[in-house]
Amino acid sequence: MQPSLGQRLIAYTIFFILGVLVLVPLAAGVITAFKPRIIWVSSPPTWIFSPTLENFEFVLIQRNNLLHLRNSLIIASGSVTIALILGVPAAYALARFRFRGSKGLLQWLISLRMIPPIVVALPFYILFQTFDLRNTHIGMMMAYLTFLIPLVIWMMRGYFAEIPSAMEECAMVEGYSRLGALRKVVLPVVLPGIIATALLNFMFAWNEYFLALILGGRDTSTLPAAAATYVGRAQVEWGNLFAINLIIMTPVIILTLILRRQLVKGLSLGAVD
Amino acid sequence: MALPIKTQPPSATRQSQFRIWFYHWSQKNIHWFFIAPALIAILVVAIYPIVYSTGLSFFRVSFDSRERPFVLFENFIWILNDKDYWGALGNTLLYVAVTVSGSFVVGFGLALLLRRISVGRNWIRLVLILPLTIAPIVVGLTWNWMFDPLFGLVNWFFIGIGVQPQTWLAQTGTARIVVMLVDIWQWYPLVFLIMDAGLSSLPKAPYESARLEGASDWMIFTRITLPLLRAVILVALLLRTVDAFRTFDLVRVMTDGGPAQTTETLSLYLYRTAFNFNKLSRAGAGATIMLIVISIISNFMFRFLYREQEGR
Amino acid sequence: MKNSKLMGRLLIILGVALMMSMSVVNVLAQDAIEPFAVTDPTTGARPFEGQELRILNTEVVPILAYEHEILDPAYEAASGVTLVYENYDQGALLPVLQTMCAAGGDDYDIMFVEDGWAGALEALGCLEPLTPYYLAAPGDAHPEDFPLRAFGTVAMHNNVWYGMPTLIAVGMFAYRTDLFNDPDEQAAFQAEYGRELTVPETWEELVEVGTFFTRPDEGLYGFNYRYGTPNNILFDYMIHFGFSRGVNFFDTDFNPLFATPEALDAAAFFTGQEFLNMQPPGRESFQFGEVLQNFTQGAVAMYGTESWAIPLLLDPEGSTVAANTGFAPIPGWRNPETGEIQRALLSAGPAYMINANISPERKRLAWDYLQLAHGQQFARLLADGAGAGHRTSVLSDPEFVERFPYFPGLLIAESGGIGRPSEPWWPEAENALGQGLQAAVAGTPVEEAMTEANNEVIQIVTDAGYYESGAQYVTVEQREQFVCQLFVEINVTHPECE
Amino acid sequence: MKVVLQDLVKKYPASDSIAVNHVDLTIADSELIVFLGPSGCGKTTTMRMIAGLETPDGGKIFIGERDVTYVAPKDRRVAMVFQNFSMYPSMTVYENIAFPLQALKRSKAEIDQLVREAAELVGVSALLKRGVRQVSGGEAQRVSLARAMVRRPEVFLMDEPLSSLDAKLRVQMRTEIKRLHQETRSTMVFVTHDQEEAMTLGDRIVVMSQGKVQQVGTPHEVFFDPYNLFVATFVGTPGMNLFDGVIQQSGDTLCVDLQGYMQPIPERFRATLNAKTPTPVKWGIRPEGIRFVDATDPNSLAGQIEIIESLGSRQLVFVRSGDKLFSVIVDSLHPVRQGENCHLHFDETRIHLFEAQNGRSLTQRG
Repeated sequence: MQPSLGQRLIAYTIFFILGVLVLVPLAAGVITAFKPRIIWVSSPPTWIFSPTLENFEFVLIQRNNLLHLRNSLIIASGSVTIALILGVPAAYALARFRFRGSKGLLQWLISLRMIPPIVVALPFYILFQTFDLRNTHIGMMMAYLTFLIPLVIWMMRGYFAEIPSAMEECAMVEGYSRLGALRKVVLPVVLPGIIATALLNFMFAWNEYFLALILGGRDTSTLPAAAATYVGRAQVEWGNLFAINLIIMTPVIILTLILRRQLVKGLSLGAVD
Repeated sequence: MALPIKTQPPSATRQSQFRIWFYHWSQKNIHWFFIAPALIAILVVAIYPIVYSTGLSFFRVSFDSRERPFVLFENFIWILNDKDYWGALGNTLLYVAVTVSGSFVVGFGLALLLRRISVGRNWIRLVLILPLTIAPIVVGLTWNWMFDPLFGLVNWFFIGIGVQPQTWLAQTGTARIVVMLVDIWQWYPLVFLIMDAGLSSLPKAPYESARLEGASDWMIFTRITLPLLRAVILVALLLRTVDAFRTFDLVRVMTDGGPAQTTETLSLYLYRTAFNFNKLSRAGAGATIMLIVISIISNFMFRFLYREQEGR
Repeated sequence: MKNSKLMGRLLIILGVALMMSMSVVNVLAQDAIEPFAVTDPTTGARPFEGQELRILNTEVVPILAYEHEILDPAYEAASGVTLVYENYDQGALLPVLQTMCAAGGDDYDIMFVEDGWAGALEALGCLEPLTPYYLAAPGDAHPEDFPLRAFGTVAMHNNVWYGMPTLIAVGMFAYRTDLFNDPDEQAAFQAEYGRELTVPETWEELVEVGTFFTRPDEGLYGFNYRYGTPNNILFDYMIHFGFSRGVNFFDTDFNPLFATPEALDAAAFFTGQEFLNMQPPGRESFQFGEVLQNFTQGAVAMYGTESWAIPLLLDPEGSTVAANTGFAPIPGWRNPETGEIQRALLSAGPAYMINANISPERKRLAWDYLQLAHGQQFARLLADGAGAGHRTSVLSDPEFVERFPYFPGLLIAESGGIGRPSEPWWPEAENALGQGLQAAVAGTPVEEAMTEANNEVIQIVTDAGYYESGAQYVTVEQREQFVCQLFVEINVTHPECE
Repeated sequence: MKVVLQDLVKKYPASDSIAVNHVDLTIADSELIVFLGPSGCGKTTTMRMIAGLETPDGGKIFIGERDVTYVAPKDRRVAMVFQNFSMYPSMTVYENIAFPLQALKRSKAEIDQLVREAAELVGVSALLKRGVRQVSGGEAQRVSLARAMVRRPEVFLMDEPLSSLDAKLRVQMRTEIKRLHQETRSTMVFVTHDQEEAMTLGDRIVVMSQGKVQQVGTPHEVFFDPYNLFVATFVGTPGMNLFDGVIQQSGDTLCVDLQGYMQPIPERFRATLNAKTPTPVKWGIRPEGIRFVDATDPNSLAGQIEIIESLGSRQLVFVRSGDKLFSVIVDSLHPVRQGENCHLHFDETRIHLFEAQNGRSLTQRG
């Protein structure tokens, strides 16, 4: 059935309004990133100006945020990879095997995601201190695992539950070990789910602020922590802030663009139990 | 059928007791092989910090003293007597309730609406999920800038339509609303994504038969769509609730709990207690109570979710 | 009765004396530190070559930016040491410091520590006393080159010298010269108020002038202050209204003084409608950044700030009104008896301090950098380049005074400043008081709001056990004595010490 | 290859209730044996233990002479067709069939030949290039058969492979499986809850309930000579008419009293009845064993026709007599009308008697 013209018109109007609400703040921020210092704020806002790259130059070269960009990339992708390596098998087991306490375990896992980061910060610091993990990427990845592993398990469990267990059992009868069956048969099927999980978790890891702030050292501080330094006691350096914002946003948006089909496919794979 | 199949030599009929035992054991506990790595990791990265901070809450630990006397429930009593804690708890519950339901209504509504159109769906989808990709701290700062009473775009929009600009983030009445709206702005895409995916995987048959039976759109929605999507809806709500409870970044950069602490969430309160007032173990006690409250709520949601799943 | 009171005082004096002597013993008990230098002028050897010096710092105020530009390359070239800065915004810096110190971490050698935080960090054993280092290698430090009060607040805590002041904040007042010098404005003001349009010297005058310039239709407002986060609001209230009316934080027995008639009077003015109405919308949430932005974008005629903002206000790339910005002493109260204008300007600010948890070798290296980075030489360079300064020798240098007419004002402010108490529980008390003021701004009767805040502070001090132990609040005068004592120990003379 | 199950026990994980309760069974070489029973009776679990997907908690499994109890599924040389899974979705039909061979590390040419042979055998040669979305449910099930066969397993295991297909296809596939069995002559274990499938396919049928084997026998045996009440009620559609009754001595003969009408009981039960009368029993007769007769027939029970259901060539008639309701199957041409009075005659040879207490059949067995 085809919705009536009026209905479609209303739908498009709503989407237009929402599009404006989404895009205007972003676009205004992006434009400000190219404004010279003197018109970062002005009343009324200035729209015509000769764009400058000085904010980017300042942020990337003078304040050496390339280092933070690198840190962000390493820590976010590393922690997501580890979370997947640890979480996917656990999710598989929770989806496949019914054993005593399996339900409780699942609930307990998702509750872990609710731990306020404040609770985690000091214990982690002491842990880092003890095992000499301060200022290492591995240490930061460990800290991020606190909130990544539960989400990975939670999402992936849904995907595995979707797949009939007969699929890998069949492969096992046909001459493969359980791991072989998982690799050859199950993995290709849950791949969109893994990609969706990885992408969402990457967003969370990439955008994390508090742990990065407290636990990040010189070689491990990430972009969001660096962005906050442009909101100083003295002044808010809007242009520099939006320049670094743009740098933070871009990779995630590009990733989402590339992987959006897998994201939607992956989410629908797991969402329907 | 002429090809000979290589057959393996028959294995020894007498297997050692140990091998039998081991086979049994490994088959029975195979799930632990999969779960153990994650569990061990969680033990280190989550349980240890929780135990540590809960442990702290029974001592008097602060950022201004090296002495750590055991005080049993002193911190808990203190925190339960602190009106700010209750205020923050109330704020958090309100915040969770409003932002979760808000982002759900918007996200689900848009997902439904997207079904009604055909042209430009992919582009609309892409634009709609943009806020999700942006760091909460960036979102907060961007909207701060938008709401600047003198230079912000919101202000200029209001001047444009002839309304006196408001100081949105400075008034107790509006600051709360604005922060929650921005939170919804940031997170509705997550619900949208999940619900969009859920809707796209719905079976067609029930709809066709319902339409043949002359059901109205509203009836189809309440009688077919909602029940079919229940599990998906609960997953979306659970995810949102879990994250809304620990909201920190966004509120911290937008209002830092002000004005008059109307936007101070539990996370911010704990942050203030620990880092501004140096009272680490009080914050630990507050966090412990918060964890208990959250587990009760999540337990409740879980029961609901599982009832749904088992009802199928 | 009398006897017991006497006994109590005796005990307190004994206690204070004991504490002092213990700290002296403490200093003496430390191993003597060998004289050292990062470069040996005779042999050219560089014993610290290849080391890294890790500095925990905050945001970019031009002073610090200047340090990066001028000082760091020179230091690195001379010593062979690599300087590694890590910047956090000021709000985020404290948790980083606290976490590190609570865990005994050695991530940073040099830390940016605000005077308000030092008490807590000291209690965690995280701050390294500087006296032995100064005695071993005095270098360019010249601690006597600061007004006593400023040095006592920013660099010392509990009678121990911990830091080199990186900048000292005092109240400053900026105004738009183009507006004040405009003949039309002058005439209009004359017509309305029957007196000349002058830069206000008292708060009453400021209200008049501010109200005159408040024209929302033109996007112009009279005056701007920050009422944002609780401690900021308290800060401003105390600096500009409280102290000048004779309000203090505590009496000697740590009884808070925020509900006394003078304090309520000052609070009523500060939170009154007259004063609020001449300020731009959003004032209730404004903090340093926003008020600065409002002024640099030409939205307010006058602006109260702190001295560190001066270079930003004069930067033509950062301020649309840079060429039209004038500075004046912050207004005060006219004493009805003497007719004098009473101003009281708070000295506060951060100092670079050495992390006590690093190795002795690194500590010596850190000291070497500190005394250079904030020594007299660099202070002159900084004043020259950024128009900022906080050393007596710089602020009173005739050559600089000519170029930067506001320098003497800064010096007066530093000399008369009253620092915050650096008790570990102070942030909590500050928060309670700030909340009281904010409640008053929001409409709660001033007396009610401040009395409640005052009671909360009493509770906080009680909880901390201060009343029970009979602890004494160190007055500004006492603090000056401590500084003089230190100077005796390290064999320097200060004109204010006799 | 013969399969021997020796005292197999399996407990449900996460609880201690028993899924498979001491099952002893010998499956002969080249036999097609069907496990029949309601869901949850342990038939699938038993099969999964043969496949190695479950480990028994007690007992042993032999395939041929080999003890495979603790052998991993991949090394058992069995093949299994699953109920709700047929094709690996990430592979084409060809890749699906080749999949088990790849595990054996065969050469490409060999694999190709075997795949084509297997595809030919089940009739999916034309589909080899297709993906899972491009084949129908029936075709996918054929693919899974081909995949099972391609490795020449020693034992074929089929777990309700037809239950997800529609009725017509199911009948067709049934025949196909029978044909495959005849061609390959391999041992086949087939699990179903559909007795028609069991009857038509099985050389022998194993009827299971509550984890226990109730009866093992040819379809004929199971139908005409149920060992106990469970088999009697489970097998046959509609089920056997069963009533409580008391055996009485009526002169020389044993009778069961039906509201005054004394139905004689065949002599063959006398030995097992211990000659002790009156004996409470369950007695039963299949609907096919009842005939309509004239009212004049003395060996008949009067009743009234309540409901008539047509089964095509035959019709199912429910007759009420007192408090008992009998189902009767008669030819469609037989004139019956609802509400009509009628007389029922019970074929003595088709009467079953079961012990009232434990439901065991009272038929004497050699």
